[in-house]
Amino acid sequence: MPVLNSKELRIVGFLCNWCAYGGADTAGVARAGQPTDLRIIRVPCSGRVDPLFVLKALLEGADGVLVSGCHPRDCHYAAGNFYARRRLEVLKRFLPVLGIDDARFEYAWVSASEGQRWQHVVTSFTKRIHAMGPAPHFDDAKPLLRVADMALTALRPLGTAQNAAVNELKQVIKDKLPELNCVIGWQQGYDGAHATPLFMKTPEDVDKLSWGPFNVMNPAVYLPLFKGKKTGVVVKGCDSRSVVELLQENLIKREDVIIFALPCEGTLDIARVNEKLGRYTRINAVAYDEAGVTITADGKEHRFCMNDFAQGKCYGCATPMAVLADTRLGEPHKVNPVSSVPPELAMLDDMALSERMAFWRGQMERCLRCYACRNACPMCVCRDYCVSDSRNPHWMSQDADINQKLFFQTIHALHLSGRCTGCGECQRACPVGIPILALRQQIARAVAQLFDDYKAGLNPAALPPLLGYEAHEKNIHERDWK
Amino acid sequence: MRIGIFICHCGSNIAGTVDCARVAEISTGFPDVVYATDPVYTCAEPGQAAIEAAIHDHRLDGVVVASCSPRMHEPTFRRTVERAGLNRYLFEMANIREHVSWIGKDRDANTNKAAELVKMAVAKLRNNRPLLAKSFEVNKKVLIVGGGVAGIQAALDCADGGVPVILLERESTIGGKMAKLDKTFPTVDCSACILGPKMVDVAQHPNITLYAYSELEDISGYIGNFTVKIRKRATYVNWEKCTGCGACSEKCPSKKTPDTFNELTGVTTAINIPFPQAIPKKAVISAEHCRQLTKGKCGVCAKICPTGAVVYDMQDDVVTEEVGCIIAATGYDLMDWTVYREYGGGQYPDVITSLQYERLLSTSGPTGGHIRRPSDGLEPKHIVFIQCVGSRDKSVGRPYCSGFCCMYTAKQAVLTKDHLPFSQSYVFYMDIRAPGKLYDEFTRRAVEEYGVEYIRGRVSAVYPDGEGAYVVMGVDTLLGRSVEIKADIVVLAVGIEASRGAAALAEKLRISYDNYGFFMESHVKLKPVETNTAGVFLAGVCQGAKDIPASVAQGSATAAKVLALFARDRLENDPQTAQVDTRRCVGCGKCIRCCPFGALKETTIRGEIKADVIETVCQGCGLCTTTCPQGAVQLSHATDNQILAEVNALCRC
Amino acid sequence: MSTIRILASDGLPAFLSFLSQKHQRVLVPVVKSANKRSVIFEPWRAGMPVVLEKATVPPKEAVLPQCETLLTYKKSKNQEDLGDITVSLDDTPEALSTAIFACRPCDARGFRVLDRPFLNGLFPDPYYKARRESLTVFTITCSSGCNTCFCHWVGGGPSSPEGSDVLMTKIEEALMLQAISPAGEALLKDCDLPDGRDIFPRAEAARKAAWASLAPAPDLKQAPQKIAALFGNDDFWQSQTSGCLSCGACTYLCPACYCFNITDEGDGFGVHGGRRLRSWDNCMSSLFTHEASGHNPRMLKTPRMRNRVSHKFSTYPENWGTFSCNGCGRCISNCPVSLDIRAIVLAALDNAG
Amino acid sequence: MNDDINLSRMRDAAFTEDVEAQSGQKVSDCYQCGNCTAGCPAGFVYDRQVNQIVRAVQLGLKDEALGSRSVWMCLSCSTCSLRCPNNIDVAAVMETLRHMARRENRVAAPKVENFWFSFLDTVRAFGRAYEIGTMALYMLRSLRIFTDLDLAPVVFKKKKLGFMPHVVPHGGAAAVARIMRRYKERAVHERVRP
Amino acid sequence: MTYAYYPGCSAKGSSTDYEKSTQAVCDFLGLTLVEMPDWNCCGSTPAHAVDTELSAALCARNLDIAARQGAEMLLTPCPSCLSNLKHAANRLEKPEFRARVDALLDNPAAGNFPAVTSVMQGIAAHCDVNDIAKHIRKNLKGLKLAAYYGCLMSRPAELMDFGDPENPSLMENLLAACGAEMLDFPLKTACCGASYGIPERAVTARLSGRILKLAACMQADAVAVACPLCQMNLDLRQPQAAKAADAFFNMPVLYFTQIMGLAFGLSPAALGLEKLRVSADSLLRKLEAEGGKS
Repeated sequence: MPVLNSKELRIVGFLCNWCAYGGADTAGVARAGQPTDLRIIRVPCSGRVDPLFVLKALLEGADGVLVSGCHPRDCHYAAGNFYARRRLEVLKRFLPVLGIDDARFEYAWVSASEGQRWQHVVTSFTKRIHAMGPAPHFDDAKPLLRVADMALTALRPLGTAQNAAVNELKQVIKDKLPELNCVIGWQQGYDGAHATPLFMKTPEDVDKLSWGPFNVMNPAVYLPLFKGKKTGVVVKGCDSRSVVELLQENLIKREDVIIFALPCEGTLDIARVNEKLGRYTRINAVAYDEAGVTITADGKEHRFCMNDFAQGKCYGCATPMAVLADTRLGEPHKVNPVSSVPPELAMLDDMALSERMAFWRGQMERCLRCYACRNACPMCVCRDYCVSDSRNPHWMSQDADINQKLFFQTIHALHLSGRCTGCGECQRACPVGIPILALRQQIARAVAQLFDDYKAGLNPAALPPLLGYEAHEKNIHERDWK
Repeated sequence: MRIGIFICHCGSNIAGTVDCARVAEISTGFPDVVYATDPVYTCAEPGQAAIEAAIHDHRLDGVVVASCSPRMHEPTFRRTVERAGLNRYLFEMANIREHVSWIGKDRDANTNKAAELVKMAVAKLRNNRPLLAKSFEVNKKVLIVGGGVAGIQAALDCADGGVPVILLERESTIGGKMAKLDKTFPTVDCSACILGPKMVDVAQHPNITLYAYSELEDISGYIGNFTVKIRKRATYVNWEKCTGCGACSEKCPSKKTPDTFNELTGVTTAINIPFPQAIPKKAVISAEHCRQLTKGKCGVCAKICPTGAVVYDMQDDVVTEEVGCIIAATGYDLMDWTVYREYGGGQYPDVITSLQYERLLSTSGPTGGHIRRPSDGLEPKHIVFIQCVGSRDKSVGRPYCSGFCCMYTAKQAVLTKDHLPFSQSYVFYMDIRAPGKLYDEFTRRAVEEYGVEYIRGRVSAVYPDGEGAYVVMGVDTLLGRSVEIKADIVVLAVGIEASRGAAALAEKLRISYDNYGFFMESHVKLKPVETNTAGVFLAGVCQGAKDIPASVAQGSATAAKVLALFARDRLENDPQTAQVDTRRCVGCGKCIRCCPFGALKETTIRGEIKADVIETVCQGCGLCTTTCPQGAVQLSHATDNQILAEVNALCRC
Repeated sequence: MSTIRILASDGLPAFLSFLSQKHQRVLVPVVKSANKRSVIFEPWRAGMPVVLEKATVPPKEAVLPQCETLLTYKKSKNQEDLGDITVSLDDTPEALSTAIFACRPCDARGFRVLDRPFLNGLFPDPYYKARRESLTVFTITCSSGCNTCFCHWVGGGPSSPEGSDVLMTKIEEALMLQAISPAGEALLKDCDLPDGRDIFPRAEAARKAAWASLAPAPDLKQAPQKIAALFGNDDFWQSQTSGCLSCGACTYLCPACYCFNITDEGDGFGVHGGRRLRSWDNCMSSLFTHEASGHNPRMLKTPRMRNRVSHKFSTYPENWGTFSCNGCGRCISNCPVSLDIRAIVLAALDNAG
Repeated sequence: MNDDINLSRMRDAAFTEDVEAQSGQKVSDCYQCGNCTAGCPAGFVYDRQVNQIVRAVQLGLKDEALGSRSVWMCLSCSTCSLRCPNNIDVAAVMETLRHMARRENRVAAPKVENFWFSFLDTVRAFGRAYEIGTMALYMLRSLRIFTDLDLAPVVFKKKKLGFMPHVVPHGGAAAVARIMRRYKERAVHERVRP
Repeated sequence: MTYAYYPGCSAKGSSTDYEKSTQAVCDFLGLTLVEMPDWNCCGSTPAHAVDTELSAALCARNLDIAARQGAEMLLTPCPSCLSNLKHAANRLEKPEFRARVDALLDNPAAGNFPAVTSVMQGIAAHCDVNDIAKHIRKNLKGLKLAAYYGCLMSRPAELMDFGDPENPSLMENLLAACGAEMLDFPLKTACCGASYGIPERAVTARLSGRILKLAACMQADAVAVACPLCQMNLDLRQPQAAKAADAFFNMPVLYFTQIMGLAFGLSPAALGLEKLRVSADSLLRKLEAEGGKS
């Protein structure tokens, strides 16, 4: 393969056939001289440009990527570029969390008649890329391990839910049971410090239902499997947002799901609990008090205060009570609605771009591609048909290299744009503790910034921001190429 | 695959700065390439013959031509490979002229870039699949939205061509803006006299179904097979029975109803027929002003109506029609001129729009064709016309020229002199745009024969002088001096914008519109009446400012498009449509939500919900492919794998 | 008696450095700090801090990498006839001689399970073989059981020597190294660590204490037949499987799972040519049995879980005499929803009994 | 004065660019509608109307633009900017031209400049404006008797103007004087007319 | 909100009446105006006409004093000062410009300047129309007034933030709240001729003449103004303007604060009415007469 002319950098362009490509033709016809770096891929519409193409190019060695299409309102397909604008803007705000300079990616609207503008766009973008030089690669980064600061203050008091109306709830469930296929909840797992899902079909099953800080997993993940069968689900506040999101996306039907809710007082970060418990053979006792639990394992007492050992997401949680439920019992604590940056994201915010790159290098190395993150995600409904293991489309190879592993995380994150409720199951499920939730949190933050503080999973009737558009976007401003 | 590569010299256009032979040589190293050459003119007849020969001689099943832009010659070469027996989609182009040779002088860099573009094309081609068009039946019936002069012309031409027409009009009468005009330029013939007969033809033509006082509710389907829902708004009069005698209007006690037909220059009755020549000549009750409907007591019209046509409890009715194509002819409205505080628009009674002035000139208008000031009913002596009020004005977001104001201002000035021989008209103008046949002559006549004072310059302020007249302060830029005129009436040539509701209609029709609401044609020069949505055509001012002759011409042009389309019994689709891999599809419906054309729908396959592409509706934008997380919807000819192949060809090196 | 050496804690770097001279890489457990910390085997470099904990991920990668290039291929064209293509292959196994330092007895036993499909029979896998034959396993015995360990249920134990070349036992701050295999013997003889025969009894005592700390194991002798008998009992499997998310954490973290997938990448032209990759596969995924025809015998997660449990506790032992599970418990502790394979096996015993 | 304008010789594109750069306005956007002139309250004392000044700038006719009395007569009322259909801040263009003209010592309306200097001199001296002082200085400079002599009786009767200058306390006057001095020094250094 | 008050030079010279009435009215409404110390002239038209940097430097010194004083808002009655201060603050946001201005100052100016606004807006922000109505002691009912803003107050719109630049309405709102009948005065933002009274009095005479003539035609009892220069041109120069307009005027031209003060029942002396050239007596008489009626 011809190598790049030594003066050139690798710049990939995705141009819509009708406007930008035509603009580039017009520039050519006008003999409007341009740098030679850019290679143009012709697509029917800027709406066809999956942000993942851009990421793929950047991960695979592009130094810059330029997407160009019709001016808003001029789309050959009426609205393709409106969708593109939202998706590409989200991408632009996502790149930095990976450690990729967002200046390496740009989108511009150029009409078929704007040869001069095209010349200008190409020239200034190429200049910009040259000023930044060749893009750094994840392969070359020196792994960096850093741990987020978990000394956090919660927006509400965290506790162990011992006063929750569990018995009352059990009765309600028992009453409803005859009309339901099953009710999903939690029960004690292989020991008192681990809960496992419970599928209640009989009143005896209902008696096994547990409620408390060990109920970490999100039962909403199972709901799409029961599509068409009337199913009950017991939810924490965060779980209910996943249910709402599933409803919003028509993945389950409202009439098929009965939601039971108790106020959540936070759940434990089992990873940190396990680490402190260390090696033990059996648990002798789990004692609850208002602020935490004391676990006696092999005769030794370990104290876990909820405020110190809650899951990262619980500290910033503003929905302790289900946002949507058929049965609500108990009163949640009042939430002090202060916006807070989740711990891992805050850690990344404090890093330079190069450090972030090194960080992901250091973290993703140990990824096993077991896809527990994906399968634990309630919004990952492709499951068996995930593009990660597909040859058509063939987005990824089976190589165990950093680019493939990280690319999968970006696929997941971008597919969750405007959909991720931040339940954190991806990160919790990861056997090797990669803080991948931060990537989803950055997407959610970008979506909130761009679309009027939109948060997924609060309103089943809301239009997901990336499945809609505004002709005039309030928070997306065209870049000035003058 | 067995791929052949043709690196075109395009004379010296490409070969001047690209080493074409070298590119061909490099190409031989690409996978599946079995043949590469560098003809001097590939698109010329011998060049095309060489491609056909190479397909036969080298048993090629894929061809890459590296030459000019595919926007130029892709159709040409597709036909070439098709002649040689290949499917037209087993062909790719690399643009090494507009994107390489013409924009850079560095021969080495260009050669290298050209080779990479060929490599990308090969990579894509290796993922191409033969695609075949599908054919479908055409419903030979047309819907025309808007009964102004453009819509009327289109309707009559289509109907004369034997096509059944559904003509939709929002107001209670067709005729549009032209019906409000007194005379037309440059011949100064009577608007009603030339439009009237056409309106009557519409009413009488057996092929035309007229829905007046109706609006388009919803559209689904695609070229050849649209389903439209039409909302017939409640008129409170049974038009089957109404004879248009006008007895109701005479007796209606609610006589202060704003007269919209007269541009609010006068009042009418709550039940009325807008003007004597209205088509259909049927009465309509204005619900906000009718005493029976607002207060529940009156009922005079029902009593007086000889045919008992009045129905106070009438409801809107929605009817469904099936058509094969649609013509949008929705015209225009005036921009909000009251933003011009300095002219006192909407503030002083005698500062009026030219359309209002037109009604004052018209015999069917509120003054019976006598020019009288709205404020005191006196005849004006000094009339000031101000052009470009809301045209060519970026500061109010109206940068475009409204096209016909120069001409009608001249016409109105001329008519003013005819009506009031002792009057003096002044026209403030920036430029006179009179490019039509006999137009410039007409404006000259206004000056030379009618003594209209044309002042090259603008007006800075209009305000009452406290003595019943208005001070018009302006400038004559030719003199370089400010001028002041005492005017009795000031007529603003208010700029136009797309008809209200145009944007909403565009969204229903799935066509593009510009920032001012004007619909976008498919190509400015070569497809002026087509849109990018197959089967939707544009006539008249809805596409951009134009005068009556141009609107009529466009009306006829769309009729020609409709007749040409309906000359065929079946249509073929472009096979570059989305395809659903039903096994991968999880039925989440995201693609359905964002398809700009409604080309995806839900279907049930073995009890599971899946997406399904209506291939004839799909326009091939690929938004669904981008939206589908599992890649279950793939746009043929721009699949993920095809684009990824191009990305990989570039980046993995 | 085999060779026994004693390694003082401060002598660890020197010993690892000694091992590095004998092997191209020495895999040692290191901590990957994160909010959820993990312990991973990584090639040792001077100055690298080592932890003697049970690793999150077993050292299976030493012989069966997550993804390996089986062969590379290059296509070249006949310049006279561009359609005439010659393919050249390079399938030399990429095998570094490796020492694994401080894996656990369950991990070491895992290699025995892997050996069967890859080494035995008519067609030994050359890639695996090359790596396996240059592998030395230093195992550290466990001082106690833990909540998810069940090695002693399946024939192993906290000081099981199977699969190890050297068995190490921690005594206070020192390690007692005991040669198990001839290779281990040779290595220990060759090193300059002091003789540790006199502390062997203390090590023995520690091992006994470890055994004593274990809860009594149930008798799994009937497991193969009983699980087989449940093959058609959908209700049983469904009830045991409903929580499963079908991810691959259990199998990818299992020292005894060896299933793989093969894919080709690259068109064979250009500098990169093409590669045939072998990568881990996962029987809990529906794609595992996705056939070329489109048919999938294990479309649902229930038969998939039945397959995994049956394979480990029924069909494998019936065919090959041992469980293909070493009781390391990683599938339990790493399951995102805390499913417990022990419970399924016990339920099977109960159900049929 | 009314010589032919030889565009090929007199056209100074750099001047146009200069004006655009300094004023931040795109003069080429102007299509000469005349709105600025129509609204200009001072147009009747201009020798070139505003649109003509802009035209001169468009054509790069530097002498025409900078030599005009109009730039000195501009009242800075911004009506032109407000009315411009092309969103040009015409007042900013006028101001830019005035600054350019001053720096090049082309003062077409010395009376006006004299008045400004008189004003600024009093500010320099006292830190604040002092109307009587301004007038006195202005009369000295322009060698004109009190131009508003007709107003004098009323002014004094009504005590419209204070006889005593109002000096800024706390040394502010000195600070202002320093500002003026530095400004002058810099102008000299940069070789422009202060 | 902490205010700094910048009276402007005219307050100490030609328009002591404006200053007096402003102080009196604000005092009455409980809006305390504390004159900032050591302020200097903003440079007025001459400074910015000569050089924007010089003008900005003179303004920057004042803005700096206000900022260091900890003021959040700087109030000034004079539109010319207002315009200069606002322009300067705006231009100083550009770092290069700021650097050049800083070089003219003794010390670089403080980082954050207070917002600058007019006393008129300050009053409106301090108390709404209803509050003002509560303070009325002498309703101005029957007085026909033309509010005249001049050209500077509302322009440029984006900088001055004074509502519709062609049709501001704040003064009408305030005075209507006092009971006056406010005419829709078309020339409310026309230019009066500004500082050309001295060097080019013909300009001023003609422009002021047109304004006064329209006000007279509309039968205004008085013109309300908010600018010292406008007041001087319309009042002091009224005979010159009359000559230019070929008319005779006897049109009182009062500061809006003086009119508000009358409504609040403050004495003519407290409002400095004696300073007017065209006496406000006719106005006061009409007010008495109307008051008698109601």
